[in-house]
Amino acid sequence: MENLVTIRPELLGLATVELEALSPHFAVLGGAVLALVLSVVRWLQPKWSVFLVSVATALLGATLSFPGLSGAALAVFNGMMVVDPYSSFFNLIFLLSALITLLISFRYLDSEKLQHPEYYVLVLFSALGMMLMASARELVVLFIALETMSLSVYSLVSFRRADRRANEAAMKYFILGGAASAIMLYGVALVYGATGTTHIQAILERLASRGAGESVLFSVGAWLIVAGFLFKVASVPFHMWMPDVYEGAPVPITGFMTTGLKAAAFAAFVRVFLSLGYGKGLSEAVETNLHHILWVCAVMTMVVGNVIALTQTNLKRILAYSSIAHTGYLMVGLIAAPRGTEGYSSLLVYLAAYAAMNLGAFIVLTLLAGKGDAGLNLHDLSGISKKNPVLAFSMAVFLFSMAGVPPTAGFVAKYLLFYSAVQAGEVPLVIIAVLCSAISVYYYLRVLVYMYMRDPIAGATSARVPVWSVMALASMVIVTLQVGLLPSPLVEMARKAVAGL
Amino acid sequence: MAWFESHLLSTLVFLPLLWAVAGLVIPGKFRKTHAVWALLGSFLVFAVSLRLYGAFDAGGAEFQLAERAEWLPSLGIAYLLGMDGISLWLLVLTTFLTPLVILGSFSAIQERTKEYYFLLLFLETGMLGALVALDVFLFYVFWEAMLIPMYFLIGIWGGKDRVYAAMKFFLYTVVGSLLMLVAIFYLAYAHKVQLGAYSTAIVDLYRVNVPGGGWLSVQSILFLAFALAFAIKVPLFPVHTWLPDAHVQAPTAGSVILAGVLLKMGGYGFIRFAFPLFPEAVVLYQPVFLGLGAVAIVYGAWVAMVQPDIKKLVAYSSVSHMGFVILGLFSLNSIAAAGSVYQMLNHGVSTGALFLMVGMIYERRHTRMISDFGGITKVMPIFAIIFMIVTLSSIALPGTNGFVGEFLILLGTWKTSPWAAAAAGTGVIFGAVYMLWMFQRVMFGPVTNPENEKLRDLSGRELAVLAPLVVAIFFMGIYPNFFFEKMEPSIQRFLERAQVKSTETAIADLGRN
Amino acid sequence: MLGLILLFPLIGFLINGLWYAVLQAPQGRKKAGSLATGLVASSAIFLSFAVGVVAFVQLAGMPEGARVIENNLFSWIKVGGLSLDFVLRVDPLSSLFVLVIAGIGTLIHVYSIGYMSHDETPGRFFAYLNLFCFSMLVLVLGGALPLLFLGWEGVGLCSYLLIGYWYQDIEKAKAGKKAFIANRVGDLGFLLGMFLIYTTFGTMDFSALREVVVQRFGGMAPAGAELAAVTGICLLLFVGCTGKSAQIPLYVWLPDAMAGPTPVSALIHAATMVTSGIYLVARLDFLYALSPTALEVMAWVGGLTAFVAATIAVVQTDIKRVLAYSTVSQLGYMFLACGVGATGAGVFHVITHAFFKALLFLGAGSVIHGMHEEQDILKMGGLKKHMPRTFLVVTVAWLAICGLPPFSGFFSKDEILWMAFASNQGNRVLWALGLLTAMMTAFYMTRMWIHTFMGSERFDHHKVHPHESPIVMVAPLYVLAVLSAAGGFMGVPHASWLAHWLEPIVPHVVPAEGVNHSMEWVLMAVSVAVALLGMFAAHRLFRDLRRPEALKARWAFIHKVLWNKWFVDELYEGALIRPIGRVSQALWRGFDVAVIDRIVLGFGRASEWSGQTLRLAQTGSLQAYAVFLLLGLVLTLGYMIYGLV
Amino acid sequence: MQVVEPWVVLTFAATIFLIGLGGLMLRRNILVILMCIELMLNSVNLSFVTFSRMHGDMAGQVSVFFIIVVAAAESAVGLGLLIAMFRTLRSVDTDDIRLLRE
Repeated sequence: MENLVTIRPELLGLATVELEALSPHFAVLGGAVLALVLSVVRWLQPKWSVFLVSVATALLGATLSFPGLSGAALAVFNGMMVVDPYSSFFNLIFLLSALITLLISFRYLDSEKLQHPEYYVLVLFSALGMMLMASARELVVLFIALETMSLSVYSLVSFRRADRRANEAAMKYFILGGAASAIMLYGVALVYGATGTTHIQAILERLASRGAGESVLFSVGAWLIVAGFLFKVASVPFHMWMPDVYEGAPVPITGFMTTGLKAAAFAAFVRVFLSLGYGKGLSEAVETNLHHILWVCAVMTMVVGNVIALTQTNLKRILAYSSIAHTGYLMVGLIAAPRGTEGYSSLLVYLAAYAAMNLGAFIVLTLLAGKGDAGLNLHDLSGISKKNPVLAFSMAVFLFSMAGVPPTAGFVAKYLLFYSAVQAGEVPLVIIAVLCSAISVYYYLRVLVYMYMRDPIAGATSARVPVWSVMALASMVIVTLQVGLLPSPLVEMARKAVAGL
Repeated sequence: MAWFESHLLSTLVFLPLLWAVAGLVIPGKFRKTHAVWALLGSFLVFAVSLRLYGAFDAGGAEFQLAERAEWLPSLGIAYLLGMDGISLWLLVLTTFLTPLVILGSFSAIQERTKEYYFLLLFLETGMLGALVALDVFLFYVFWEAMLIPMYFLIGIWGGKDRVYAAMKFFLYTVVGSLLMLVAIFYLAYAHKVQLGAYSTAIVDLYRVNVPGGGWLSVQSILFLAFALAFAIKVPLFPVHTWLPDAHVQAPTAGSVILAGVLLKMGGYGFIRFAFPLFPEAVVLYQPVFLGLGAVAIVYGAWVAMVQPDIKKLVAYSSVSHMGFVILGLFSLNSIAAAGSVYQMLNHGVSTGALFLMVGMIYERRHTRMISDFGGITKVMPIFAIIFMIVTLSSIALPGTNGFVGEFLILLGTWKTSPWAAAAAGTGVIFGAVYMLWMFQRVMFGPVTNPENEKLRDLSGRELAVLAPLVVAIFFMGIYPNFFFEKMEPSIQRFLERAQVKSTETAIADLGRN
Repeated sequence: MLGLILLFPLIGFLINGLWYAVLQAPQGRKKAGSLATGLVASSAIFLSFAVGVVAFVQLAGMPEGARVIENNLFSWIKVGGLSLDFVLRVDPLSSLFVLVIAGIGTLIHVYSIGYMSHDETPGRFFAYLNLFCFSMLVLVLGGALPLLFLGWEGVGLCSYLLIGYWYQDIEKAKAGKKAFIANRVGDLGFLLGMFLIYTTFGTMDFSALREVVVQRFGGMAPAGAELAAVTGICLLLFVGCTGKSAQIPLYVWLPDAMAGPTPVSALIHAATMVTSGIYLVARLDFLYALSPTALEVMAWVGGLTAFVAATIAVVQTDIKRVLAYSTVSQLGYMFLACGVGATGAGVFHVITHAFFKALLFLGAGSVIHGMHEEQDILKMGGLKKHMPRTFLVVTVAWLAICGLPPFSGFFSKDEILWMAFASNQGNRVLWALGLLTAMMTAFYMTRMWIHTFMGSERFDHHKVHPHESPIVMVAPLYVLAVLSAAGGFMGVPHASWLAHWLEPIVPHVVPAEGVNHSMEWVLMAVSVAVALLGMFAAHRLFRDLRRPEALKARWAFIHKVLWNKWFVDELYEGALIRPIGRVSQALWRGFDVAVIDRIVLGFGRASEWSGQTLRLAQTGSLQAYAVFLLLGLVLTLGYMIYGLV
Repeated sequence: MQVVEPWVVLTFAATIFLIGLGGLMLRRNILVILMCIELMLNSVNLSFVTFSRMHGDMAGQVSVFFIIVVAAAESAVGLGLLIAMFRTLRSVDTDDIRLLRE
């Protein structure tokens, strides 16, 4: 009991250098709180004020996290969190996707009569949760960040209160999400039991010293944590919730989930994965078992994702299953990363490219969505190229990018990912991945068939495209093509980010 | 101007795309201006390609007018362009056909002309890029980028079930090239392991020695991956079923470019990548591909005989003609290799002309069924004369371009395996059978169908499209040396790279040639 | 200088061709008359004949051994180890052929002016005719095998165009197609022969080839693999000859080729194109001499063709078909001659045959012209009175073809029969076959002669009133008549100028030792007797028409077989064309669509099916998802622990 | 006083966790499911405390507080969603939320 007495003052104080490093987090927190306050002030027209503040916060956060990209890694809050190029890279992804979601949501909420300011606050809080997850170095802190993000997303999913489908989606997501978090937490507890610490760095040392890698307790705990993450990224055994939730949720939120949520999950997954010693500390037996399980999960994810997408006619569900398929490709990268010379940088590039093309696709979907997200079935899309050529062209770019057809970011990302997988000797896995992406070409192009090669249905009016959305759309198209044609800046950024891990 | 001079290849490749993007400014309803604008662009590109012909000197280095720029240094990927004798002529063929195709589709394409001409020029960029890319990654980017415009051309302006044909075309090629991509990964990594540095430049990859040996050794598997991707494109016998659908459903311009240039990408791929990278596997699989080539020739000819639709007939004739190319390449001697490169050029000219003419009668009668025609010579004599000349070139009559190609290929193949040459030779007979039978049912005989009576003969524009092709047919038939001079050294290097000492020098000492 | 021989017909073709395409072809344009276009064409071929004569005179001036004029126009193909030059070479053999082609060509061009006077597009006809002469001259003057092949397929093309000249009648177009494809089959043999020569001797140039052969084999005959190669070469090239010169397997196209205008039949299917096979054999005589088996095959094929064609000709009623089968038969004779080693006799017969067969065809042409397109000899008769000049000229040709002494036919045919009997490759059976065919030739020619000119007039008068052909058609006939009559004297046995002239190219064949000299005169008498017998039999049989009808009734079956050309066409149709049609239909419907496409679409359907089944797993119930989630967890945990313990 | 073996408490916590998981899968009333999630989180807390006692350091105990806070927040959100659902569906049975399928 005696060590409780001395309260060490330095724990509480925050050095100025730590403040600077954490500036993006504080900016977003401050912005969110300000937005919350403003939402209550009636006379200030909360619809506009909260929107503008949240957009400003997102922009501010993004600009503040730029320096972090090249800075050195700095442990904050006594090692609980770390601010390094890796976390700054992900901060950029989260904040940009939050920004895009906010931009396209404004008009969407008006047309859906859901213009409540809380929406923007929740988006900011979930972005904050993601940022914390990316820089968490301690399992419990990670859990807390995960929950902040998830809780705000649960409520965002059920934002359209009156719609039974939204409620159903939210409830399913909440219950299964809750269960998964509980499972992961139980894993954390077991790992704590086996190694005596929940601090990521410390686990590795304890593993090496205590040789706890062998103990059943640790492996069960480790697997439960990994299972929790697999649920979050919707890998096969745990993917059942995703299509329903994606279909139920409002379109911008689905976009936000596929990009932000998946990126955050993978960010944390990579840190935890390393700490659990995959590739370094773990014993030979456990390593091969984990590799086999992940190998099977990756293959099943790719196959299930691509094959079911073939049968879907609702665009949101198609993109949901395509997101599962892309998780499969990312898992291939994950498995191959430790042994491949490329390491995790191809994973980061893929996440960034995937975020860009997916956000773009969801911008187009938001603009095309009718009342209550109707009008998103394939035959509703026929002839769009005649009505709105710009939307059709950008959708074509995004779809070609998702299919991995060359002059786009998707191709470069897939090239790097599979290239590092081949270097790690995972040739059979890559062949399966390549064949699955061949299947994916079919359902991506089928959307183009409806858009370009069918005549428009009678009376279809061309969707009105507000200025905010055009800006967001243009930026995404430019990013997709730019990374496709000149990938080296992004790749260099990713390599620097990974170096610090 | 100096920049253009030093970056000739880049200008050639990206001029069509930039010109097309500039063309987007013209508002949709000025249909004629789009066409004229695209035509202007394609003439400009043709001029640049002629400049290339001047700049290329046969005796010089292997890859000339090379340009290099860092693209993805961490993976050793560079923006590397270069050109040799073989790719020179394929370039000129592409830039020669595109203006004709654009001129040919003035009247054929009435709606959404802006996108149409944009896609055509984008397609030209893709093709030119693939022909000059010397970096495997860059080649793959252009190789797949070509598919997008062709997919839309077939899909939007095509015939009745164009969507099925476009999708089949796209998927067939994508599956093939994705397997090739895996092989590229393995090769690039092998280069890193063996030679220390990352590089996907084709010249460096030539130096990588991949463990050869048995039928399923690493080198054989890699070779098969490359060969499958290129065989689908050629198309070689078992993987050819996308071609008839794609041709029948594609608009005239689409099928001319498809037959004229896209099929040559397969052959070019073999020459540039599959052969030099995996010489032992080539020698090992030589009998298999010789067999497939001969079968393709006879099979294509036989199936062409029973086609009710002219375009499908010509499509299957392409399968047969391209079978000759494969035969020539896999005979691994310089006569046959030169013959197959020449056959690629011939096929581009004669089959391109055939498709243009089928397009012209389709514009008039909106049907392609042979049974709907008969006695057209009486109604359209000029058309009949040109159609006769093109048919003769297609059945390889001496004096036209077809003969030189097939003669050299058969002569070369005879040295390697007489049986394959004999079997392929029968293709020459069946070629005459199906072409002349089609010609007779369409052109000769009394005018049975009343609608055929009032068909108007070729207009000035249509003549302008066909005239250069007819001239090319005779010029290539009578004076092929014009082409062989520039091509000769590159073919020698190609064969040396395929590590097969050409055997015919031994025979030449025997007697005066 | 040799280039000029080719240049003139080419220029003639271009003038007529472009004139027709640009000015006459488009709708509603005035069509030029046959006189103008005819004159252009005839003058072109005449100039080429003149240059031919000059060349002939130059050759005659040269010393015995080195009679060659050669000029190398340009390098055609130069790639890999192969370099082909467009070299023209004239030597005694080819100069003869040039004279025959250009000479008879000129006569036929002039004749055509008259014949095609009422045709609506004569420009096109004369353009094709000139193109034909150009290709034939290329064939004859070509210094290397590929050039000969260029001419070879060029004449094939022109015969296709000219047979199908009246393209509106689908039957004529079909005949043209049949001719081209039959030739193409032969050409494949030719091609493969050419390749074998290249791989065995390394060159395709005739003089180089001769040097290599002489240097490699010299005196002794080749043995083993080399013999096989040489025999293979000869046989493959002979396949080409059977295609072009209408021998047994591939002769079916010649009778149908009569669908073309008569001058075409005269020029192409009598005098020039069909003899290109003999030219090829004569040109490569030094090779054929090396392989006795090839000569054996050639002799037998020639003999059989002669006999079979003669039997068919006996029963034909269409005047041009009779002449067509007679041509096939005479060609059989020529190959018989080459087969027994007497290539010189073969060439001699080519020349004489060209004279009288062209005359016969043109005579038949003027008969048809006079009888307003009536070709059935049973509906003619008694034209002696109406067309005296044609009658006179055709009689000369008739006597020549039957082989009566003063006329050319006797000398060349007798030479062949004598060589068949006497030379060491020849044998008695072939001689007997030849003799029998000679008798039948006399028989059916006399039959045609009688039916056409003698006997009662069997055409109905008010519809058809025969008239003599204009002078422009008859004049060439007179020239040909003189040539047919006097032509024989250039090859009088034992003092033949022709054999001497061809000496360096085609060595003179000396009869085998066993046979004594006097035998030759005896055989000559025998062959004349046989010819007279044939004529007399025909004369007595066909004096009044009831007797042949009776004969026909009694031997009905044989008549039916002969009338249907031994059912050869039906055989080819049944054995080759229909099965290939069925197989390709099966290949397309069955293999291409059913097998490959089904496999390809199968992949698509398989993934679609698995998609549908997996999709059902998404039941939408929360509990199910939770169960599935837990199941996944338990399974993986079990695997982890299993790994550890 | 008699010391309770740690593994006893751990197995107890594990059983509670399994009960929670089982409840989540079997029961159809969503309220009960929410309770089961709470149950699972509490069993985790128990494990944490035992491990902290075993290792003799305070980290485990501290984490428990965070978990309790998060659990509370989670229940709040969960109940909020449940009320929203009830208002439209008039039922809290999981069988009624079957709209989103395949």
